[in-house]
Amino acid sequence: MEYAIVLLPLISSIISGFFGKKIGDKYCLLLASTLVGISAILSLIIFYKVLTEGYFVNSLFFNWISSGNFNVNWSIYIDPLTSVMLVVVTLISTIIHFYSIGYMSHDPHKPRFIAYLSLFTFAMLTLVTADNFLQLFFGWEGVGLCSYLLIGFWYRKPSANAAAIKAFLVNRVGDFGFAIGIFLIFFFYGTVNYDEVFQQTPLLIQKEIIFLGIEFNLITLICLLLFIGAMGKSAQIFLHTWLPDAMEGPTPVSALIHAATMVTAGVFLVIRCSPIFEYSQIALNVVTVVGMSTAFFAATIALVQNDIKKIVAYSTCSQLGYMFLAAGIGAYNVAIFHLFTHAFFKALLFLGSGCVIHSFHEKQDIRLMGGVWKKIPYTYALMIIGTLALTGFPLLSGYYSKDAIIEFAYLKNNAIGYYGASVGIFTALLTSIYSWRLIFKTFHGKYNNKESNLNSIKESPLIMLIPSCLLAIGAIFAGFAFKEIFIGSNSTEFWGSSILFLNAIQNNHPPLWFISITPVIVIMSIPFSYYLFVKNEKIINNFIDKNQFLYNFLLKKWYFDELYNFIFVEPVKKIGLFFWRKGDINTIDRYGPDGLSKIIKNISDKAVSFQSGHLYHYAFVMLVGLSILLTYLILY
Amino acid sequence: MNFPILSAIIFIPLIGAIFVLLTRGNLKNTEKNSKYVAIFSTLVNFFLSVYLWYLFDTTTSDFQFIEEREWINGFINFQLGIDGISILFILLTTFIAPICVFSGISSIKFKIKEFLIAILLMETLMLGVFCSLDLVIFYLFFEGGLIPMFLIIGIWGGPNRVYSAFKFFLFTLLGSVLMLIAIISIYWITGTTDVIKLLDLRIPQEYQYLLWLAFFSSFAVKMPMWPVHTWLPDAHVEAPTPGSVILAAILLKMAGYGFIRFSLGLFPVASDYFTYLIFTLSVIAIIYTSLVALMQDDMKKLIAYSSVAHMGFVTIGIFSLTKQGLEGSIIQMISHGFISAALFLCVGVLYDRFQSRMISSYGGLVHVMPKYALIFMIFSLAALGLPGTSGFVGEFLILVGVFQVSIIVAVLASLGIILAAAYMLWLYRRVVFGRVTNSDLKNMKDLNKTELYIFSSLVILVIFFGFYPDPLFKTVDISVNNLIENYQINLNYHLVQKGN
Amino acid sequence: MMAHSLFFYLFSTITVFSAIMVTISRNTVYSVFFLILVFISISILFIMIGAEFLGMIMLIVYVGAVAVLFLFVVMMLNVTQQPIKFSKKKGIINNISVGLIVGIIIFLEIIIAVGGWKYRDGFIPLSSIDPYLNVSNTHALGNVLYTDYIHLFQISGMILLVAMIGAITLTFSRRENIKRQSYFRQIQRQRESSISLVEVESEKGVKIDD
Amino acid sequence: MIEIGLGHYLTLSAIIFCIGIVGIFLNRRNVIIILMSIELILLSVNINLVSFSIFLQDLAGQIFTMFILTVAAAEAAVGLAIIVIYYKNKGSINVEQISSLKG
Amino acid sequence: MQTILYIFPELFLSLSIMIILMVGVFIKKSFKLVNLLTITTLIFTTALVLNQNNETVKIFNDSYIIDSFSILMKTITLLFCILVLFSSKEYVKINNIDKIEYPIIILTSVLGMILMISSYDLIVFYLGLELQSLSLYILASFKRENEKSTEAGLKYFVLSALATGLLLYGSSLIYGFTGSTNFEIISQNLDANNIGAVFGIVFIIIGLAFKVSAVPFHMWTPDVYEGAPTSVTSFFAIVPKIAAIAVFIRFMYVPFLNVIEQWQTIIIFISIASMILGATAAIGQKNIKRLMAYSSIGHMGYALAGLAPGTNDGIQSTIIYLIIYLVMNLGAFGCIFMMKRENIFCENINDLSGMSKNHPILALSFLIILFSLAGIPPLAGFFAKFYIFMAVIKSEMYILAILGLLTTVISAFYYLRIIKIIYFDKPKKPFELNYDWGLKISLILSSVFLLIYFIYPSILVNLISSIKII
Repeated sequence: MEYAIVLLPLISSIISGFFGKKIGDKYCLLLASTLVGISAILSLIIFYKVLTEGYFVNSLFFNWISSGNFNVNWSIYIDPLTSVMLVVVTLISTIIHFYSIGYMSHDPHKPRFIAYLSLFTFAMLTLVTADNFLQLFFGWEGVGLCSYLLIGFWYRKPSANAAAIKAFLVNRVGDFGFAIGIFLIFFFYGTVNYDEVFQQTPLLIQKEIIFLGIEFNLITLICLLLFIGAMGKSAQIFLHTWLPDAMEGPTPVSALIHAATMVTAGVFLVIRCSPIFEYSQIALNVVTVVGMSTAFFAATIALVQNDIKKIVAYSTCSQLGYMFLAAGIGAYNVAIFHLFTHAFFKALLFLGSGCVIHSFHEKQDIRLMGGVWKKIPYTYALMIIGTLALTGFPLLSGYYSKDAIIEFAYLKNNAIGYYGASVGIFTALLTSIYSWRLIFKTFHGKYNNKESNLNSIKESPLIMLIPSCLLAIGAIFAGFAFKEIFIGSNSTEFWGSSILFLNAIQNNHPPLWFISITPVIVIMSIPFSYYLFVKNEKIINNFIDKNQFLYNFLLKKWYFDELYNFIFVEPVKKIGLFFWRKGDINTIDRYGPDGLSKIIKNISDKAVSFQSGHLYHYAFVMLVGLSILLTYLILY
Repeated sequence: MNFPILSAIIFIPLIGAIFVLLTRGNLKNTEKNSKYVAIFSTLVNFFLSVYLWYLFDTTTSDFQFIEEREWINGFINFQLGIDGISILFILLTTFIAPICVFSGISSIKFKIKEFLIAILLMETLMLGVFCSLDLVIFYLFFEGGLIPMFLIIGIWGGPNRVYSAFKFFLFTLLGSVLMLIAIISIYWITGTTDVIKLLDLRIPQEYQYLLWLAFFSSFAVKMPMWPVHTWLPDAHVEAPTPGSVILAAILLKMAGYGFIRFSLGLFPVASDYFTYLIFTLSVIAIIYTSLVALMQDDMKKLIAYSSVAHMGFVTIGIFSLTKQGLEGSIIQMISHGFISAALFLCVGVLYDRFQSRMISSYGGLVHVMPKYALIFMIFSLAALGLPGTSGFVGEFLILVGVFQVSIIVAVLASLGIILAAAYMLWLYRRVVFGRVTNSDLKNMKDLNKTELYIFSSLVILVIFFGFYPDPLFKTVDISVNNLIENYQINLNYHLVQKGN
Repeated sequence: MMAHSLFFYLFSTITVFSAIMVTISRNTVYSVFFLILVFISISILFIMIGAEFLGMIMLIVYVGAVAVLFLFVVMMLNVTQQPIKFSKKKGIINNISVGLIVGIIIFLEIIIAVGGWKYRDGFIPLSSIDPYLNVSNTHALGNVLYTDYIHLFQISGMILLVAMIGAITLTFSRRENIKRQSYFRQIQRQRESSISLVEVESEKGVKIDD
Repeated sequence: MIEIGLGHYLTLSAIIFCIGIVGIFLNRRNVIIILMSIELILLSVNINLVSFSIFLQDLAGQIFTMFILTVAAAEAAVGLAIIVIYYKNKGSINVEQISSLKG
Repeated sequence: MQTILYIFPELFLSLSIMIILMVGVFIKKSFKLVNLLTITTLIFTTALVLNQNNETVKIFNDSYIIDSFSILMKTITLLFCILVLFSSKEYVKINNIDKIEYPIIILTSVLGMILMISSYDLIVFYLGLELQSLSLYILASFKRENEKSTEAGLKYFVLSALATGLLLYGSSLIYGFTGSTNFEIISQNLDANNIGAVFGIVFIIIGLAFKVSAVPFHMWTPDVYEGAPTSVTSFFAIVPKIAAIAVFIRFMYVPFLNVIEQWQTIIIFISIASMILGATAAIGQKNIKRLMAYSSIGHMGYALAGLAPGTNDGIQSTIIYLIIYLVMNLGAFGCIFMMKRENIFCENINDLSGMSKNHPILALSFLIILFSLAGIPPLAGFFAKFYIFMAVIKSEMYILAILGLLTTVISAFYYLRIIKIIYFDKPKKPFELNYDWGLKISLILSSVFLLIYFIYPSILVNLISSIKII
């Protein structure tokens, strides 16, 4: 069964990739969706079994690499954490497969698209079911690849290609850290299998090593390096630049990869490695700080963006920050819970915006939308549900998970915790504002697009709406339904050994005033936003005019792209050119082979000019030779 | 073992070449017959080597299938034999050779007969390198390869072929003459050039450094290591497609093989002493050439520079002298054999159709050549070391191995992986993605059947070994163990000697 | 002994002077004459030292044959008078002083070398050499030349043959359109082959040499 | 000084030898002079051999000298023949002009 | 009478020379006949030489030696002379040098060489040398109506006479300082303190170096190679080299072995200088004969390098080198003899342009020969160098070895240049193909030998192994 879960998407991918054209688009799509669907059902069964029986599997597939004591297997490792991820991945994936049938209906390359999607699902599943770091790394890079392929799916668009490469490269930077982390693990543990690594960790707490000239605690170093990988994949600050650009890909891709699954792999990694992270407070603090910075930073940018998908993307970034915040304060289960709920509502938001985009004839700029909520009521409803869930409107899924994070941060009872909680609350406010800005700008107010007629706006087809509805159900109920299991008082039982809590989380509740801050802010911000974005836009415009710098700063995403371009991209190109022109051509070749041959040519010319043709010269040379030899003998 | 299977493998292509040489008749018939002969002999050789692999005993680290014949009497014996390391290279060679023949048949426009002779000769010589168990024989084959390669580049090459061919020839010759001196010195120091005996004999320490350097000079040029790499881009750019394939897939590997077999085996003290020299040069090579590759506007040059970087990994891995590093290097060489061959074939496919290697001449090929785009994509990804391709296994193991020796080297080398992604993807994007910029490109035909078969065989291998490299590991395992063990024993022996 | 020394110095001075003159005299014919002078004085020295046969041979071969040959060629080619023209070209090799220096170096080195002549014990003074041993110099040479050195004698014959062939091949050219005398043909000439009787038709004349 | 020994003869021979070799490459006029210089060299060799022969009481030197004489004559003949045909071709035997082969 | 038997080949040769001379003089237009007789004579002489016993015999008061070494060298000389005559037949005919004197003078020079090879005495050596040299002077200027040929003859004559003069002066010194002209006695009386004799050795080395055209006594070589008729050049490049090297070996290892420290450095110096000059000066050459001259200078440098160690290995390696080099040279000149358009033989390297197109087989054999000359394995040229460096490195002369091999790389450049012209350049008008069969045979023989030598490289080693001079 476990094999089927992992392999079905692969089969689906191979079939649709190589034989898609022969089977025919329609059947191909259906077949792929069905196969992934079966895999989803199986995952649910597994989840159920884990929930009820404490089901645990670690089955080896076959040997992958075995070189000396470096032994790595292809394997399937199922524990509670994996089972949750399985459900998230397969379920969302299935939904999005179906959704894509509708969304991509006009695209000539449907089989290819679906093949990529299935391949991605496969890679993601190998990632979550790995029992060692290397297989994890395989999945890690595999999803990166699929992300690359899917972002660049519309290869005609130069921006899409650029975005794809950017995504891959930024991820590689993260992977660079990750890989070095794995090397370190192997070097000191002699293995890369989770079980053995986790077992040995407590023995190595005191180990200090010198890395690149700086002394580190081994565990801290490993954690930090792994976290660099996680940052890359989960688009945390400094390595986040690829995620907004990744929105160049088709919307289902954004929903599946850049909202629900792949980007959460980083969070998954941190949680998976909780047995290591728990032993390094420094690393955890770094995780927290990075998490909350990202949450705040992304939210600020989302406030001013105009591209519907980019707003959602930055929101994703921000929510991922929340997850890391949770992980950093040691509330891994909360992080995974937020991951779980977030998968639903963020996918929903993306699918919803997909529908919007579909309805608006592939337009994504919210300044060109507005006032259409009556035209597309279902879409509108879906978006509202998503937004409510995202902002943490009470009783929807986001409410449970996000508030839990803030609460746990508060309960951490130290400076970082408090600080995290306050940033969390403030970010929640920002979240609420930009989310409602999105809704109001898109669906309310005046219709702004002059190019196409209002009447041409139509509701999306059922094949797109139904999957979205499924997600909406998830977005509404997931929080409530799984709260107890994931973060309830008995949750440690459920998680078992898959998550290590060194300091068990206190279950005493924070004060009531604290609990109520967030919901109140969230609810209050709805009318506030309505006023700002629909009723009286002048206030905003005045504000913008007065704070042009701040506005541009946010609009340009804190100038991160420009900065990186300036620091990395351009210099690298220049250095490359320098090495080539000055190094290879002008130094090595010039003084090496070409220089030598020139010298030899010179000697040759000299030798030839010596051969003057005159007898007396020849005789002279002979006699000079004689005198040299004689002199040598005399002196000898 | 009565049947001299190694000799058979070595000399079948030669016999094929002689047959090709003897084909007569009108031009068309000659060409047709010589094609058949070439295909037949390379394929037979491939199957024979697979059979050899089947016969090969993976449980012993001794040399197998040993053949010994008197050659220069009382002096040097013609001795062949293989162990787990060499057999992989033999397989690689016999596998690549038919591919070169096929590719030559489709891409070479004139003097096909001569070309096939050159390729077949080349195969013989390369196989000889990997089979020989005598330094002189090794040198003979090692250097002999220059002749056909020189002709391949010079006759069938691009516009600047003369310069490149000369550079290739003289550069490599310059490197290897020093090795010849070293080989002769070894003979006079130890009284033999028999590798098996030499591996047991301990060459006195004071000689080792110079001898090592002499061997190094040859291998470094061939490998090629920075800063003696500049012949490679030129040679690759000008060589015809099959020439580039041979050059990248096998010729460079001879140096890696030499490092493993001779530098480590014969001069442990010196290898130990010079490890950081190798590391430094290799790290420079990896980063430097990756950066240079980034800025190339010629596809072949880009791939050539990437080969230099990949070979940098190989040398690092070899001299890390850890199990992982060494095995990783071997796997990396094999996989680079597939990948670089495939990449050059990819460029060749374009060149055959459009007569340009410039990146800027292309763009949007995916619209006209979807199959090609897919294949090219797979190999680009393999080249940048994506997990699931054989490129990853090798690179990762090398880094794992090196990490145990020097963290900083491993970290710097890992930077190369990022850069590899940058230049490969950028290349891919500029060539395949985007709009069709050049209207002439619209008429380009997608891969034909032959090309498709060639590529798919390579794809299958690259991916198969990416997921299941175990057959490779099984083959080399004991030999590598033995190598490291001997190395350590010898090293300790010498250290003790020094102590006394 | 005094006389011996005096004669030695006299003739060696003449020899050196003439040798220098051979190389620097303006007129090639003079050079040849100076060369002859060198030969003569050397042969006198030879005779003085006791190698009278060689001294005589020297006169015969060198003066009688070689020098005359030189003279002959000089005259034939008419290259007697040629201006001394030391090359104006600059450069190390063209510089006379450098050439002279090289010559002097070689000379000094040879002197150093031969100065250390010590073969067997003791230097044999000239006075102790009896010019008239049991047999004369010529006799002694004759004794060995055709016995011990017969093969050399034969080889030198071969050398002379080659020189002859060479000189002939190189210089001898059979010029066309020249009537040659052939004794054999003259002697063998018969009436029948020389005279033919022709019936001459009247008023037509005779056509000769058809 | 008074006593004339081998050294005197050898010195004389060395002087003539050097005049001969210097004569070869300082001469810029005609080739015949070069030939004569060569004769001088051979002559110096002869002086050496004869004086050695006398002082060693060994006839081989004189025999050697005799053969050198013979060969010198042969050489002169061939050499002059070559000069003559060269002159026929070129119309000159000026040493400066003999340089059509070079490089 | 016993003596006569030992010198029977020499006697036969001399008598034949005279008989052939008579035949040539008295039978009109008898060049073909004379040529045939010459070749027959050479073949018979070879047979007679080979027929001799391998034991060492000294005759004529120990002034003449017959041993395995001399037999081998004589055989090689005669064989290569035959091959050269074969391959140059066509050329001789077309260039109007088919006079009867031509083969006869070649015969006399061969006689001279044989005498040199067997000489065991300074006088015999000198006479042999002169016999050979005189013949060569004549041969060089044989095309007497040609200015270049006569100039070549003149230059060769003057310089060779100078060299002979130096050599003689050296002989006189050695005679004076050791009291004998016999090699064995010289060797007994020679020691390092005997400075006069050591000086004599230098003079003699110079004379010999001139004959093998080693730097700095090589100056005649390019000019004479270029100027002389190609048939003569090929003879010059091949046959006299054998005798010269043989005499070189004999001198260094019989009379002068005691003072090896004194001459070793000189040989090394000469050898290195030759290698470097041979490698560099040939680079810019346009005339292929001139190029072959520089190439031969370089190759002689390698051959001399084998003499430097003063060991038996060294001698053997030199002999092997010599043989292989001669085969390569024979092949190379064979190719040059084939470059003929409208009965004019081309000497310009550029005339070879694109030859591979019109004459694939010829181009291939030229390719083999050139790569072999460059010393690239697995061709025979590599083995030649290999043996040399085996010997050199055994004596730990690393500088010599390294410099030698580096010059190999440089010299590879100009061989490659010819290959480039043959294979990479645009084709020109094809050559005429009416080759003589003798030429074909010698060309095929040499290229096949070079190509397949590696299969059984012991063959020459076995041949040489019995030879011990020391």
